[in-house]
Amino acid sequence: MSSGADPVITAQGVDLTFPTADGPVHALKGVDLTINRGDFVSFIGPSGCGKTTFLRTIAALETPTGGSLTVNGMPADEARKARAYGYVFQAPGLYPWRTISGNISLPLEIMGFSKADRAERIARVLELVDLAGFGGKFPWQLSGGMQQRASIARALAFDADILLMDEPFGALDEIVRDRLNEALLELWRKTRKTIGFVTHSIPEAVYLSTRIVVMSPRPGRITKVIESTLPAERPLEIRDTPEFIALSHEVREGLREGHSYD
Amino acid sequence: MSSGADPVITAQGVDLTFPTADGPVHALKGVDLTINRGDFVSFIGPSGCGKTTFLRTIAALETPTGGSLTVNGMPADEARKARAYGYVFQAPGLYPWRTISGNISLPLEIMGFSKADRAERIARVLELVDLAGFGGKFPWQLSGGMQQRASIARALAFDADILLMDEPFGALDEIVRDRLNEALLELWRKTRKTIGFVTHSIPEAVYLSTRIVVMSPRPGRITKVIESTLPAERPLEIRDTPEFIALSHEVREGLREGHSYD
Amino acid sequence: MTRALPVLTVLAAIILVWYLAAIGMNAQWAQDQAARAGTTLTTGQLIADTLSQDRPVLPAPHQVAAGLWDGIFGQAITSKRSLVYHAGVTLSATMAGFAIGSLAGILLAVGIVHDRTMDQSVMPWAVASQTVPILAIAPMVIVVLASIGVTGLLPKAVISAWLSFFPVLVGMVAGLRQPDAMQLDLMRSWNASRSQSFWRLRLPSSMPYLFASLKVAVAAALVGTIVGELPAGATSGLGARLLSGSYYGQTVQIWSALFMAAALAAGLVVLIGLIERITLKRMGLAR
Amino acid sequence: MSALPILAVWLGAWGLNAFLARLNTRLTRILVPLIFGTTLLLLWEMIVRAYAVPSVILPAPSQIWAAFMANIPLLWGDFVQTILKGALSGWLIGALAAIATAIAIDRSPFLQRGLLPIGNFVAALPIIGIAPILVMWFGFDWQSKAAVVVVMVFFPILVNMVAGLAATDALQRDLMATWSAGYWQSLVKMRLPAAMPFLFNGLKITTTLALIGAIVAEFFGSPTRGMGFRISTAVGQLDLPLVWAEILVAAIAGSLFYGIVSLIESRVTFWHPSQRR
Amino acid sequence: ADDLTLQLKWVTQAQFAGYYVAKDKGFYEEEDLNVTIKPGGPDIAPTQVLAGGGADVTVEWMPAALAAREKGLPLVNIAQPFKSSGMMLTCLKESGITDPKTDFKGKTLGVWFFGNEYPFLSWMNHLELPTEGGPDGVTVLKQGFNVDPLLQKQAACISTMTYNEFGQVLDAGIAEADLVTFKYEDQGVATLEDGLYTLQENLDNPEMVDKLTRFVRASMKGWKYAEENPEEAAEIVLENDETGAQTIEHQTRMMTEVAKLTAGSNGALDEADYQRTVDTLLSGGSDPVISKAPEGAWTHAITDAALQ
Ligand SMILES: Nc1ncnc2c1ncn2[C@@H]1O[C@H](COP(=O)(O)OP(=O)(O)OP(=O)(O)O)[C@@H](O)[C@H]1O
Ligand SMILES: Nc1ncnc2c1ncn2[C@@H]1O[C@H](COP(=O)(O)OP(=O)(O)OP(=O)(O)O)[C@@H](O)[C@H]1O
Ligand SMILES: Cc1ncc(C[n+]2csc(CCO)c2C)c(N)n1
Ligand SMILES: [Mg+2]
Ligand SMILES: [Mg+2]
Repeated sequence: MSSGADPVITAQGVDLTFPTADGPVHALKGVDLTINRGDFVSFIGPSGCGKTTFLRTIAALETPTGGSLTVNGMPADEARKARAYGYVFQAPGLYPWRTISGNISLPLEIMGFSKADRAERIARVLELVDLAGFGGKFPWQLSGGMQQRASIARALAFDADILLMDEPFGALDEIVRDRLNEALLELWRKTRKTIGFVTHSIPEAVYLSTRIVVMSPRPGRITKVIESTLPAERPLEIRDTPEFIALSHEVREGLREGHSYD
Repeated sequence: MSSGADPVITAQGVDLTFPTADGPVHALKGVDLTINRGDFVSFIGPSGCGKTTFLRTIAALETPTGGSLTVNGMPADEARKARAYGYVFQAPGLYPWRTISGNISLPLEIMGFSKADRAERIARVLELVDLAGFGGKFPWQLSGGMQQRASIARALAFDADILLMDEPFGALDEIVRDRLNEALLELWRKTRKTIGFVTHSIPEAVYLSTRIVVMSPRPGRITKVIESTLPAERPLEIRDTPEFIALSHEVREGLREGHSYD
Repeated sequence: MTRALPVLTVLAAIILVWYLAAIGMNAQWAQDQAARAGTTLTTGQLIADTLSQDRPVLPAPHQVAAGLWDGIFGQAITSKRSLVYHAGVTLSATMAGFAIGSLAGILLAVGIVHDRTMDQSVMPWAVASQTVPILAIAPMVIVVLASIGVTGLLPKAVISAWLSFFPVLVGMVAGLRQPDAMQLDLMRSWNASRSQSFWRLRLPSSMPYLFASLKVAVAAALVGTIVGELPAGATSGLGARLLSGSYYGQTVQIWSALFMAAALAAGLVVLIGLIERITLKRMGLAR
Repeated sequence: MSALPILAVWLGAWGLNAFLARLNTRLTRILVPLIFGTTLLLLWEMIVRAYAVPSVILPAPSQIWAAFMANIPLLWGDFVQTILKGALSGWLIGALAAIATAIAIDRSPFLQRGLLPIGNFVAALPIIGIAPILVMWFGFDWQSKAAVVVVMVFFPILVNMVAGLAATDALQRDLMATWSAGYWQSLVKMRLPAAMPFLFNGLKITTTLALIGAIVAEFFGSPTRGMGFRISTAVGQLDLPLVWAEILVAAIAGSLFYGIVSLIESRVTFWHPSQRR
Repeated sequence: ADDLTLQLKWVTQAQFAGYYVAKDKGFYEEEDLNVTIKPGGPDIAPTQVLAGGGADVTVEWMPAALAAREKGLPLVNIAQPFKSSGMMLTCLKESGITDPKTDFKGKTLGVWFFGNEYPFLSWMNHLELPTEGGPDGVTVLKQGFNVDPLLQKQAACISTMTYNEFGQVLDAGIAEADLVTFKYEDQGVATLEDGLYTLQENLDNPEMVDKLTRFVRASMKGWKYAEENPEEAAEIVLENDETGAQTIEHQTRMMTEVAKLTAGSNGALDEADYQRTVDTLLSGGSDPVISKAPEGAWTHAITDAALQ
């Protein structure tokens, strides 16, 4: 279901090797992938297979040691300087000395948005993640789920083209996670952002994505790319449908192949 | 499938209130439950519903403020002193200054097992959790999954009647989790221990348990007890069967009822 | 109340032990005196004498209390005999040294966190600097500084700065390195400049560390000042007071000055704790 | 005129270091601080010579080194008197007493709440102030220096050790409870090992304190040897190179002392994240 | 007025009454001088202060001054207000010491260091007593700021000045009858104390010589005034004491005792005294305080001019 053909992220033969004390670690090896505008791509794979590394490479937080990677037609680092990315980590990573509004405001301050513009954007994204009214609270006054929504709001506030999320819901319980999955899907439908999403949960990957990228470690590479056959409209109940179960099964099989105990 | 009728843990109207600065927190309210010898009981419910508290109460790490709780026919605290419990927490909680063998040896030393007996038991449980050969390593030299298995081995080493596990696999990725679930089930079949198991994952609860206890917060109470209709023999593929899906659905519905946003 | 009770109990125990020690340590002298005078003392007389000597080996608590009272309230604050006056002299040099030391510590820490050359060059020598027995060479330092025209309050301040910069340096380096990789990466993903990262991330996250080390540093600064005053020209200040007390064998005066100094240190630490609470609260870091 | 070469040396050395620091290998991590230190010494020598600073104010490093080499037996005697007898014995006694006290009050929250605030107050005391008193009590030989050191190091170690004994996390304690471990069992097998990183923190801080305490206490009365005695006597005789040679001994001894404690720490607390490589 | 800084050897006390009186009574002002008096302390080396430029003139004991001269610091004595030495060794009678020649062996003696140890070392040399301890020598204890070692019986004898520490011993309640004292004067090993010293370069500067002349003249006037009015002098000293630790009784007594030492001097150095001091210091056996007789270590130029 690769909608249209407007490639935003193009990776060709991307290699990444970390030099460590115990010799080089091949975190990524010959990764080819094209992500088009409006795609929701999930990365799934066992621990240490390079999911995080690949996401960081896209965001120019790491530099590939081989291959080529362009974002919006330019090198990733230029895209970073053009502030093309909103990045969300597993932990909310909110600054405890700033209120929720202050946290959302931070990247806007750094990027030099005017005060009025900032206020307007903060209000809008708080609304979007259903946190209107909580702007004045400090992070620790909110539950984990609310904090994570705030951190998503922060990544959305400056309207980056590309949203990269590294296990954003990993630390939350299943019910809260369900709610946030629904909300994220809704948000993606509204904004049609391009989303790269790392997860360990098969149902989450299947439920959210237009495309699921299965990765395998030593060295980190893509072993399977599964196009979702699910419709764009996805109530939570879709997870009990045979289609969903079949997709899950396919992902699990893909995973099993490249996996060794730990 | 409550096998036989040999009650090991009997809770009647158990209340537990924490006095806090902001007033009392009712963590448990009128909890009635009987667990029989050889049962595998899972506890599931939203965050803060009292799962951990209930497990801790069984192990006499908390004292109920009301109701009665007996274990093996005696008060929980006496059962604790009689060393009736093996407890596994969400985090491995290995002592970093001891090797894996040293960690497993620790409760044995405390309970006064002879040196030869200790060595024999350590070897046996390491084998059991598939860690033979790693006894000499320190905890931080092992992956998270291996550490968690070591902590299970530690809880098994002294052959307690009752195994209590509080989200033991919460921090692991799905594939590793699957493996450990299989292994745990196998172990339970072999030893027929009584197991109390807290989890956030519906499939995990359904896959493992003979009985699933659904809890709900404010105040923490049991809202539903679901008897498993699955056979004792459970290959991983059982999770794609309609019976499994139906049970999952039932648990999810049970959960949804008692849940409010965050 | 529940907090005061244990402290009071321990305090009472200490005072009791102190009295017993005073009796024990001063008894020899009382007996020698009696022997010289050719009299003998009853136990009652002996105890009364040990607790009221002019030059006791160990003054009794009430003697020290009286000395403190007299030193603080017995004279005009501007009098040279007033402990408040001497505490004021010590305090001003302490504050100057503390300010210099903390500033140096903070600046060095900023440099060390941002520049690898500085990190590798400075840190080992900062540790080594603290092994120099600065207290032992304090008088010399004061003379040498005077030879290049640094006189008055500043030489003492330099010694207290030397002692106080180190805890601040260590604490600040830890504090500025507090932000984890994730938080730094976020900054990078927003393409924040170094100074933006510093002012908006590193500095705020270092605050709890800064205050913790400031508390250590201010106590060290006070010790530095007192030592600066102690052997290096007794003019004024608590150190001079200690010295002259020692010189004339006036133990009560020594202990009074000592307690005054401890109270000053405790007061300074409490004050910084207060500023810490207010600052962290306004930053939303205190819960 | 003379400022120019000094500036040049400084800039040159800094440039070299900046280059080396970027390489960041094991060798350069040792070289960089060495070059920095050597540069400081070089600058010191150049300044003293260029501006003809009298040696009674500030001797040049070369003079200090000469005095050091010429007085090795004397310096060794002072080292034994002050560091080995005074500082080391005091430090050991103080540390043992603090550890024992920490364990003793560990079971009593009442005592802890009572002792620790007072301990903080005493620790804030300018301990050098009690040096004359201790000299009066314990005589002028090394025993009084050791006593000063005991008082100086006791509370920092106590506070750290108390914190260390409380440093086990709830999970580790709960595990012990589920095994129904007794007080001594959990003390020996859990809380003492867990306290080690804290204890060593206290031990490290107090190494330099111990040296300073032993040296300064000699100002208030001493036999005719010891580093503090020598420093003050040599200043009185305007033998500044000897003074600085003693300072050099103190710095070397202090660094060694600190280094040895750190080494033991890395052996004992090898498991702690800060020690893992 | 011309500025001049005087560094004292010790803390503010009647030992330096002459200078404080001269300042307070306006004698310096009369000479058109603006004198700053810097008190010393137990670990201030006055000679080092002079070398560092922290003072123009200093009060110092001759042994220390000559030793500094050998170290390359060209100190010159320009006046000697103290005629005789006030130093003595004070022993407890119960220690059984009656004769220095025989009884010091095996005893512990308290000595001031920091440049004040030279007279003692010379004396021990005369007695041929090693100072390294042992049964045949004496054990030396670096005496701190006070007379405690004697009171605590840590030492058999301690160093005292007639005008200060000796009084403290008496104040502490030990009767004179329980003490035995040995004055350095009486033992023939007295060295000159409390002279005025400046650097040679100052004497090569006529302007400075003039200033110093006026300073010495006014100072001697102060001393003579203090000798005659001990109580007033003590009060003046007290006013100048910033520690607030001194008492009037103490200072009055000190002034009375100091007056006995200054009485024989008009300020000019007595060559015979100088020679005796040098001889005493030179006779230091294997480890003499000075190794050769100094040249140009004193001058009469200033006093000659001042006392005309
Ligand atoms: N900075 C680094 N230096 C050295 N090795 C690294 C570094 N970052 C990652 N690695 C290694 O690269 C490999 C891939 O790591 P990465 O974090 O991308 O895995 P992941 O798929 O995100 O795993 P997880 O599911 O545990 O988050 C791992 O073997 C890891 O140890
Ligand atoms: N020691 C305590 N003091 C005060 N309140 C407590 C304490 N322990 C738990 N609680 C409260 O009791 C309630 C139940 O907590 P519990 O840890 O049992 O929940 P849980 O079901 O295990 O949640 P989770 O899934 O997050 O682990 C919560 O509201 C919690 O805040
Ligand atoms: C530590 C110490 N060092 C030296 C002296 C000796 N001293 C220098 S000036 C002077 C006159 C004092 O009244 C004396 C005795 C001392 N007292 N204490
Ligand atoms: Mg990752
Ligand atoms: Mg829980």
